[in-house]
Amino acid sequence: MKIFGIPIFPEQASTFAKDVDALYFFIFAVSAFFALAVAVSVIYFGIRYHKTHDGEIGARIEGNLSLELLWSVIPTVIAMVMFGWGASVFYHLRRPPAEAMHIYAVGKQWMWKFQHLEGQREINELHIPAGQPVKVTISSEDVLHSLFFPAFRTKIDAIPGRYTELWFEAQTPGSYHIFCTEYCGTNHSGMIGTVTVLEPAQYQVWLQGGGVEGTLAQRGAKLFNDLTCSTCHLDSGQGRGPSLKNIVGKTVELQNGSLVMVDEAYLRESILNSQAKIVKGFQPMMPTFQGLVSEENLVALIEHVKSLSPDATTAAPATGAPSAAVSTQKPAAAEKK
Amino acid sequence: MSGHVSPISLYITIFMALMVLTGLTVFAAFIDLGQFNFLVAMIIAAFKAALVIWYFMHVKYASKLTKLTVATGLFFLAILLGLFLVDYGSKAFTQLPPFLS
Amino acid sequence: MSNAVVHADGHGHAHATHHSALQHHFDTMAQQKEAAVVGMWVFLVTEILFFGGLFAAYMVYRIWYFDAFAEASRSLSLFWGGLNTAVLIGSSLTMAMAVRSAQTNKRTATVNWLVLTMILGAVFLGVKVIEYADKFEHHHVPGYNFQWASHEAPAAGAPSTLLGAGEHAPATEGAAAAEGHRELSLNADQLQLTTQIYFSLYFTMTGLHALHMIVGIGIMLVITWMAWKGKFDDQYYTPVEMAGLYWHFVDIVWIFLFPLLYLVERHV
Amino acid sequence: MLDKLKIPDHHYLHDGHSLRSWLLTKDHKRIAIMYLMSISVMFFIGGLFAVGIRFELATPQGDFVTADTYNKFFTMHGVIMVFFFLIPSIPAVLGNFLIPPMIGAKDLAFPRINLLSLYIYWIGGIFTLYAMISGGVDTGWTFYTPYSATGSNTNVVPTAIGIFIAGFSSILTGLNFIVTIHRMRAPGMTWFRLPLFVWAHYATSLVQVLGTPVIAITIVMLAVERGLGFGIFDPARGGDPVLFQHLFWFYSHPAVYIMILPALGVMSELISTFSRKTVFGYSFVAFSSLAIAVFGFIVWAHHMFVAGISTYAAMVFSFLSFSVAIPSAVKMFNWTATLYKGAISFETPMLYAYGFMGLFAIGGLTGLFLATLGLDVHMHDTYFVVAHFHYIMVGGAIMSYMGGLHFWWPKMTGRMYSEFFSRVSAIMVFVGFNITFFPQFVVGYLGMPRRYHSYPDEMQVLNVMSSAGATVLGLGYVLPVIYFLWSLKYGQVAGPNPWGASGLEWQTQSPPLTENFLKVPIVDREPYDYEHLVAKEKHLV
Ligand code: HEA
Ligand code: HEA
Ligand code: HEC
Ligand code: CUA
Ligand SMILES: [Cu+2]
Repeated sequence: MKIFGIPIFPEQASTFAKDVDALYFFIFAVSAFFALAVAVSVIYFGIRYHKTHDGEIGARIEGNLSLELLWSVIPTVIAMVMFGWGASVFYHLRRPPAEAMHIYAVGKQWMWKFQHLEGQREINELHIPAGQPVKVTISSEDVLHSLFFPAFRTKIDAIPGRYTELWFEAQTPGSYHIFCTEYCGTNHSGMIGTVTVLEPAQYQVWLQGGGVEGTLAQRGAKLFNDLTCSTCHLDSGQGRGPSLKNIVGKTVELQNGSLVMVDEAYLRESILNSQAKIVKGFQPMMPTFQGLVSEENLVALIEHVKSLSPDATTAAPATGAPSAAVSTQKPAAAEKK
Repeated sequence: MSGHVSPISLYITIFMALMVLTGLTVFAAFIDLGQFNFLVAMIIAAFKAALVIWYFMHVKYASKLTKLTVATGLFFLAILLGLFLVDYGSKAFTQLPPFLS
Repeated sequence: MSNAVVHADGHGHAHATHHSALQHHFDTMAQQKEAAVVGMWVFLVTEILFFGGLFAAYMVYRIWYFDAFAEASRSLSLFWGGLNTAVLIGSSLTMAMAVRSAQTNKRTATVNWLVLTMILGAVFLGVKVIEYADKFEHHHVPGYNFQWASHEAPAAGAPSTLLGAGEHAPATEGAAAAEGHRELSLNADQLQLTTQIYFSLYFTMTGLHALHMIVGIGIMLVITWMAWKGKFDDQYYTPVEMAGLYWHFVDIVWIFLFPLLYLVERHV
Repeated sequence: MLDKLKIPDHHYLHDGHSLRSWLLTKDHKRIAIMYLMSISVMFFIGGLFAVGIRFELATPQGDFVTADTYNKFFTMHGVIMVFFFLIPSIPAVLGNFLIPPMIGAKDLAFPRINLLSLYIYWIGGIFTLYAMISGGVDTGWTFYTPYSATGSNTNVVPTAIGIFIAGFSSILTGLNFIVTIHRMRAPGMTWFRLPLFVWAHYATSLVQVLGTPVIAITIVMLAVERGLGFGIFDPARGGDPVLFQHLFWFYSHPAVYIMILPALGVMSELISTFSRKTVFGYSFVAFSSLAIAVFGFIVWAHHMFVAGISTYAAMVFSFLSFSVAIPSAVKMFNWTATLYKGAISFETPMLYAYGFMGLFAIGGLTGLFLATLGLDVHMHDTYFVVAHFHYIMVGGAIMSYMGGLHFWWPKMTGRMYSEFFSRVSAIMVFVGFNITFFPQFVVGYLGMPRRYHSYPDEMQVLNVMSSAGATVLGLGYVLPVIYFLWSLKYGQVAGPNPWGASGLEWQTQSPPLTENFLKVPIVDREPYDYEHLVAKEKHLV
């Protein structure tokens, strides 16, 4: 929305935008009501009861219990409505639908790197189709960053050593800002970009274009060879390591008897800190790849492993697992869905 | 006005109790109580601390205000630790110690 | 412009005999002492929350990296730790006795008990020096060429290379298993990382505790000197009592640090 | 009657004239004056950084200073304004000066500790200023890890140590107030006869004493991590950078109530005095201060909704965040009700009080936007947040501080300032303030992130407005310096009670004696008793 050509309200380009803005206007209205109520009474009293002669004093009014109760209870009720509404919008913002298209983002001083499953890689630019839920899984290579899409009304911090995620469903084709909103050093304000929402058909065209070196999973497959993973992980299951076929979405039994659900966080941990959880029946002989695979290559590897389980519906990564997180007991039960 | 003077015997008793409890806490650490090891250790430590506060630090004989001050400190410590657990206890990757969950 | 709210009163400077230690803005010694006690306790409350921040960090990481904490804690010497606990509790007793002597007008006894308390404090610090030196020797000081090698395990600090990895990894009868340890879910590399967190907390916690002891001994030097000069009597011994409260508090911190740091998991 | 007034011969300012008599004083009033001078200097240093910020943001390109310099500007602006200006402002100046006379005491409980806290403040301040001159810091006032631990190569540790030191000053002030309020009240001065200013300071002191140690230990952990290479928050060793945020906000959220509670206390005095009426619902206003102080400790993670805390924790903290709004609302409504059937007049302090009512309402209500989960996701770390806290801290706290300063200035110095210029400055500040910060709400919702050295072109108009407003605002703050200094010599003699106020501090001469009162007062009536005051006045004439 613009006044005299000056934008004063951000575009509504996602499904959330309407939800968030509705909430905004509700709180705005409540606030305006209370602010005006206070301002008007204060000004009115100031005029009406203006002191007229020296030595005049106000009426002796000590207080009034029912009034006090009234103006404690009413704000409490209103505040609870705000909380409830806000919480439900938030819950929605945090729950990506299962069918969401998946994109990886890595923050790094001072750029955003995006990777599509189909293999496209973009820096400070992101192309997505309209009308399709998109889930972005985010990590950071150095310090904190925060991925912010103002037109979609959503953001989340990028935290080194962990995955966080956000999702949205863009609706209106066009180009919108991407900002980094967590202060990250010198060029924090330069860590910006553009997200381009395309009609689904255009998006398909965009996907075809450009010299892409295979899909993300294909790149991962190559890495799988280059990093010698393939020497141990044979599909037959006869190698030194377990077969990685069809493991995603299943539970694996560990040496100490506990069960673990195979999701992205688990795969990440298995690669970076292989011996955090030892699969039953195997030796803790897999080397640690911490420091040897970059965040980008890591997501490629994970994508490759996931592609080995074609019919798995990917479990959401457990938010915020530190890379060396250790859990000895129950499987890392994802937040209760 | 010189405040309460505790008998020497009381101090000696408290001292002995503290030593015994120290022994107990070491002993308890060597038997496998599963998750309860931690709980036991903390209960013993809290008990020792209470003895020191109550007798050595004369809170037993101190004004209500002093008692209230001590309680306030502990209350806010509990807020600090407790609300930390609200986040860390509910993160997907964190297991609460079973005796808490 | 006199005012009805302000009346003349028989309060305040009406008393003929003032104790020499009564400050001008207090009315009575009782008021002055109570102010000091409450003030000291408020200060100790700040200390509770000061260490509370550390305990919160400790709590988080202990839950996350319990195994690393258990392993690292086993490397501490129970003997020295236990001895120090006893020493510190003993010093609390002598401190309580010092206050009691001051309360009962026993000048020499006060001085003696205070000196004894300081000696015990110094013993504690001496033991801490031994323990710290041991950590330096074993490369257990985080940030300063930290190396976590648990017993016979291969030089875990060396990052396992891709090629050599297979050879490195110990077979089933790992060192730990042979000693009858509970199955660890961490390998050497992870221990290398996460025990560092333990030792970072260890040094911060014990270091700050030791700093408090040093300050305490400093305070006590002054108090002892004052006691020696005969500044205290059964009407006025507040400084001794304040020093006592402080010292007991430092003792309490250790009462918690001892099980948290030394006794994470000993039963294996 | 006015021409008969003259400055009394004996008062605290005349109790020794040497520098030594000031530097070694144990008089709470002299210490307050020295605090006043120190924090004013700090305010103008912090303000100059703000000028730098606004100058840079007048154009979108980021062409006035380099990005690094800009980052240092807002960091040092935030650090100085928060830790060296606003936290000590009302408590250490007005609280220090007024609490003893308000409760009928000769001094605070621990005068030497009071002086010590001033020295500690100076040491901390010098430390921080030194760190700034010798290179500055660029982490933001929040010092988030891992950037502060490993990313930044500026003077992080010295600055943090400066804050650490200043923290002890704050703790000691709070400790002193608590004990004083408990133990030093004059005969008859029961808890429910205390001025609400004192209640507010009591609540503030609780926060200072309970919160500040946690920031101290957090700084220690940051320092050992950065300085000695310990790993506590280091993600490379499995540490949790978010843990730092928890610890930081455990203090820094309650700290915002260190800044606002004393301001709320000043407000109660101003509203009552200038409507010549007792505060409506005294006990509710008194207890709401305590409630704000306590609830303030359970809401901190509302700064971390998108920082990677669990969804469940976010909900709990959002819910709890609304709990502070209720006692704040109670206060606002009670002040409004106080005005009803009052005898209201608009001297300068009351102008500030009116300004406060509007600006604090907006600042507080926008806090509700931020506490609402679904909205904070969009608004977090945008200029909406910047506008929110400036509305509270500048529009609320500083307005109230200025109001209080104008109110008690005649008590502190014995003289009046220029009524005309003080009104002009009050209006300039109010107008300038709104021009500066209202556009920031808009540009914030538009999506402009904070701590940005350059920004998209389409946001320029709103930013220019903001920069222009800051100029008016800045001049509005310079004016009082001039007329206050002028008043010291040429101001009209004020007399003991120029406003006809009811507090005990007005029942003694201005400036007061070193011991505050000739005789220890005995209190035999409720606070804010204007009937009595008038009756007495009539009796005298
Ligand atoms: C003096 C300082 C001060 C004060 C008093 C407050 C008061 C409040 N603040 Fe604010 N805040 C800051 C200073 C302050 N804040 C700062 C500095 C930051 C940014 C830090 C940084 O990241 O650098 C911040 C950030 C901040 C955030 C984080 C935003 C983000 O980074 O994403 C949130 C979120 O909940 C918040 C909420 C609140 C709330 C609910 C209050 C409440 O206490 C407000 C209560 C007041 C009212 C509600 C108004 C009066 C009531 C009425 C007029 C009646 C009507 C009321 C109802 C209907 C309920 N604040
Ligand atoms: C008490 C606290 C306080 C106070 C009083 C102020 C006062 C002001 N602040 Fe500040 N501000 C903060 C606390 C405060 N601020 C904090 C905590 C941050 C966050 C920092 C961070 O992100 O880490 C912040 C951040 C902040 C930003 C965001 C920077 C960014 O995110 O990139 C901006 C931008 O406009 C700003 C502006 C101002 C202005 C214009 C004033 C004005 O009110 C200042 C008015 C004063 C003067 C102007 C000085 C006096 C006048 C002169 C010396 C005369 C000469 C001047 C002229 C003629 C113009 N502040
Ligand atoms: C030296 C042999 C070896 C190499 C090289 C190796 N692994 Fe492994 N891997 C193992 C063994 C043995 C296990 C089972 C024990 C365990 O869980 O640590 C394993 C387990 C895993 C698991 C968990 C499987 C499950 O069923 O839960 C994953 C995922 C994995 N490896 C991926 C990789 C990837 C990706 C690479 C290459 C970057 C790789 N591995 C390289 C030996 C190896
Ligand atoms: Cu990346 Cu800011
Ligand atoms: Cu807050």
